[in-house]
Amino acid sequence: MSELKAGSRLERIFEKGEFAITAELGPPKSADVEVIKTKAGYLNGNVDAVNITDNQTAIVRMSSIAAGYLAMQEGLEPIIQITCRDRNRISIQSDVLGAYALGIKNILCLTGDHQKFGNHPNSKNVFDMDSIQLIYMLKQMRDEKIFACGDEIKNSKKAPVVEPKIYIGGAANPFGDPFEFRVIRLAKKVKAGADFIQTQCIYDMDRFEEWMKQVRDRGIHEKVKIMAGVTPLKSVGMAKYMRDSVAGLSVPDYYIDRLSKAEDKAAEGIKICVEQIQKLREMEGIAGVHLMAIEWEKRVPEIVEQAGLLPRPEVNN
Amino acid sequence: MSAKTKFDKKKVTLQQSVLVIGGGMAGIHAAQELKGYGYETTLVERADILGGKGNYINQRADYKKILSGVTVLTRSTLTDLSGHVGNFSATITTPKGDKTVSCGAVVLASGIENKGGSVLFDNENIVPIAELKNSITELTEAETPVSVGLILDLNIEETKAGAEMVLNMAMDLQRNHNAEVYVFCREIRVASLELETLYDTARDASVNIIKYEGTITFNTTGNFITVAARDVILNDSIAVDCAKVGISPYGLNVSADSGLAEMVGVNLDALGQMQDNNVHFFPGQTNRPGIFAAGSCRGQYYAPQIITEAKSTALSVHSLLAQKSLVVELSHAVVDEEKCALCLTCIRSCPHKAMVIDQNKKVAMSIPEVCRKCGICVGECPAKAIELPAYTDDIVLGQVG
Amino acid sequence: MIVGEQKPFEKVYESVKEYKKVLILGCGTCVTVCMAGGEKEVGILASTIRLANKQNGIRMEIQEATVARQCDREFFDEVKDKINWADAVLSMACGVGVQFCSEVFEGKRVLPALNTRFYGTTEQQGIWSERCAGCGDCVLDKFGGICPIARCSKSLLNGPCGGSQDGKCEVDPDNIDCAWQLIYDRMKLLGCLENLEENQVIKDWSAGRDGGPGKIVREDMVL
Amino acid sequence: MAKKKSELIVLCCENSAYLAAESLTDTKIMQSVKVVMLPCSGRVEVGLILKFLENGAAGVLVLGCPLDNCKFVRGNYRAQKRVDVAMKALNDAGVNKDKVKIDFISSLDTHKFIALVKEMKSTLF
Repeated sequence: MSELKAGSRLERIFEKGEFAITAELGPPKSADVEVIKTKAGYLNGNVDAVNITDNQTAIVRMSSIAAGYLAMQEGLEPIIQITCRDRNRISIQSDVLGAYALGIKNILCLTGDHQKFGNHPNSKNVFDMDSIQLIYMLKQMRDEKIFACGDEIKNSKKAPVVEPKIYIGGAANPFGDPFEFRVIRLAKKVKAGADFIQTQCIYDMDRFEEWMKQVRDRGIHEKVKIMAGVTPLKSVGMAKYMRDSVAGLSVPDYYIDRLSKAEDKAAEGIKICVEQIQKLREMEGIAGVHLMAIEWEKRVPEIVEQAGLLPRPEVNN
Repeated sequence: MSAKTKFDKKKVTLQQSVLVIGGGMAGIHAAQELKGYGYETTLVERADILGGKGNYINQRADYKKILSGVTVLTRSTLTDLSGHVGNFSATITTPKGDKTVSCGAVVLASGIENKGGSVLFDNENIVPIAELKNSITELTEAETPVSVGLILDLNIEETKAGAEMVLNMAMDLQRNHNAEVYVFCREIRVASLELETLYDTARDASVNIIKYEGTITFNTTGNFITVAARDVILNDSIAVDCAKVGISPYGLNVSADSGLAEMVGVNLDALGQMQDNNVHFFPGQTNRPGIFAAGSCRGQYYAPQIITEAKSTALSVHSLLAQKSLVVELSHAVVDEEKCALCLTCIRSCPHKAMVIDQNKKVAMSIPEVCRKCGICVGECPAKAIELPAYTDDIVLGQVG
Repeated sequence: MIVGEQKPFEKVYESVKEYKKVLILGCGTCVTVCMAGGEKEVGILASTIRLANKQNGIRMEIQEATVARQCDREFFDEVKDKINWADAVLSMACGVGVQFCSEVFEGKRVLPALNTRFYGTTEQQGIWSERCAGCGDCVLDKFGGICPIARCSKSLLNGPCGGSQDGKCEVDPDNIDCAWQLIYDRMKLLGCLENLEENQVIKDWSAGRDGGPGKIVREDMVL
Repeated sequence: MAKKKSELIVLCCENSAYLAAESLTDTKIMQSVKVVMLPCSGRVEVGLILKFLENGAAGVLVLGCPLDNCKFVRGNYRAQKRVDVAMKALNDAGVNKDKVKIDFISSLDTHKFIALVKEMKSTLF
């Protein structure tokens, strides 16, 4: 095994050549720790790491670092999400140092949803940098041991350099426009230093395969671990909402048909999700699946189970 | 009445020559007519030969005779037009290089562009409804097509007038010519009592009225055209074979040559036609004084009408140029140079393109012989820099004691 | 040009109604062109206030004037008597003009009638849109002449986010084009798509607003 | 109170409404009405409408040519938009916005002219 960049469980899974599975945990819209404990209970032992979202859709929630730390206490490995919407380079670097000091080893770098969609649409956004520049900044911090300004990461002239050893993730949306730019953007993330990529949730397998072909043509899948995003459909309403209201998402009508004909919509949604995971597993260049069960964490164990991904492999620390 | 001030006058000599753009049916007849009135006439055609979309010269072997005395430039295009009514200067790009033509008036007979999706010229059995109507009334029963499709609302929702014409025509075909008639419409407009009665009568006369949605397709099947669409009432797709199909011109998805229109400053209306100025006041004229339009570029698709119209357009040109000169009262819009921010509002909003940039002073100015003194620019100017001398604010307010 | 729009009337009226002598002062440049504060708008606003005063039984004298530019001292000369006469000046200039007027006439109450929105263009008659964010370090050479800082809702420098759909920005699909779709199309047209594969480094924002209020001194031009 | 009786101002396009008004034989209807001639309804300005009201007019009725039949292509459409803005200004000022109205008549529509003036007068007086 080559020398690890951060030594997170996620990184070890990939290094071992295992098919990784991650899930998502949205921090509470309050200071209620119990929410994290409950959700963590569903996920513990069933996934390799868990994304802790950063005020997703621009709605105020508990800080992702704090929630990640709490999740860690529950036995989960967190992947902290950091967006560029709310913090400038000073604040982000400071948070990265703090997160690492608390034992956090994975960070997913995102641009962030526009505040217009959240509960504080009148706020000022920051966007000091974009997600690609954020990835590069973390890589510089880890590998060159410097801050964005070029200063070395140490407390004083004589103090030791203690850099944050972070496993760096990025996101990819294979379905946004302009379609031809999507792979270019992925390539730029990899060039900036992304170690792993999680994609937007995928329903349109044909279009995703088309994108993956472009990815493979550029050899990107050999430089980065690509995790395909999946989201189980809870209901026909949700499927239609995803199809009609979420930019860059297309839900093929046959899934909607299947759901509307099914007696137990939830079970059918899970069945579809499991089929998707199995299909993605066969796809060349896919190193894992990112399971975004939106406010449905309790069904994660059965999805992972039915997909034949249990038990999760042991990786020594 | 407003205070009538005396204004100075300016004399504008009108050049006794005309430039006709487009050598199709409309252009040929306009040029012929203008030559007949004695104007030096130049006909510009971008194709190798005259005739246009209607391939008109094949029908009129005598076109050379028709056009005798007219300067014909084929494989040529109008690339620039400067000047104003009575004194235009046109740059024509010809195979032998650029040629400048001075003229007192311009007739646009540039035809239409197919913006895609139009079926008009692909099949001789698909014709404008007006043409179908005229040709059918002349036919004996034996000659009448066995089945006729009449298509409304192809691209835009049409008017009650269209619905009325089509329903009347359908009944006539069904009753008097024994044809099977299919009327395709998205939303038949029966918003008036008369129309509703007409609709019921048509139904009683066993006219098939099909309410469709989505796209409608036309495919040639032997001697027939299969018209297919999704029927809203049946909630299923429907296909019927028609020997003839009539389409309202609004469904043709065609437009006058928009590049040409923009270059010469002529407005296109919502249907993409070179917008007529008010037809009652200025028949055949575009919004720009001295520039006229004829033929399909102004929305006339029916051949016999095109010729009649081209001739009346030529008559309009004649009634302008026959004056030899215009005596213009200098009561045109006046720009206060101090206030003008050259925001271009007046230039954009003048319906007649009378407002131009005074390149020396960098302010707007109006051309007296073009300005029609409507005062639209006065109402638009955000700097209150423009006045219409006969209708200043003081004069208008002063009309009230 | 600087593009502005009028504040809601009730806000303007609220700010001005306590004064007895009000000068409504238009500006003849940018805000005339964007139809927010030229002489015509001065007249309309003056009439509206007078009608409102009549309705509310408020006694107020109003004068109207428009100068070529409120962002240059000399132009105020021709209206200084009117400004001195007034208790308050309701300026229909952009934020620059309002401030400069109050700077020239210290001690005079100068109130804004407009909201200054952006540096933009007249897209077509009656429609204006933002083109420049005044970042102080122009990057247009890199993006085919389309500014991702001003025209992308998130000022992204390395490509579109996931919210680009059919050429529109998810923040307001009816009104905002996705800047990155525009950039992509333009670069394709210019035959230099490969330039977009270059990673743009984190931007130095110090030349713009983030470096504090801007100031330029042209030593050679200083008299 | 010896107050001058305020009038309804009718701004007429000289190509249509003004001609319709000229054909009037019944002058009673024109009491407290003042016809003002414009070259085109497109000459109307928001400021002008407000000025008439400021000067004491009871209301302003703008009459242009029928839509799509303006001698100057689109003057009447422009007038319509400006009347909308004037109505908004009146609303802002707390004045009944129905003091301003626009309609479109041809030179032959004397009966419509009468009806519109009557209707407007009944709202105003």
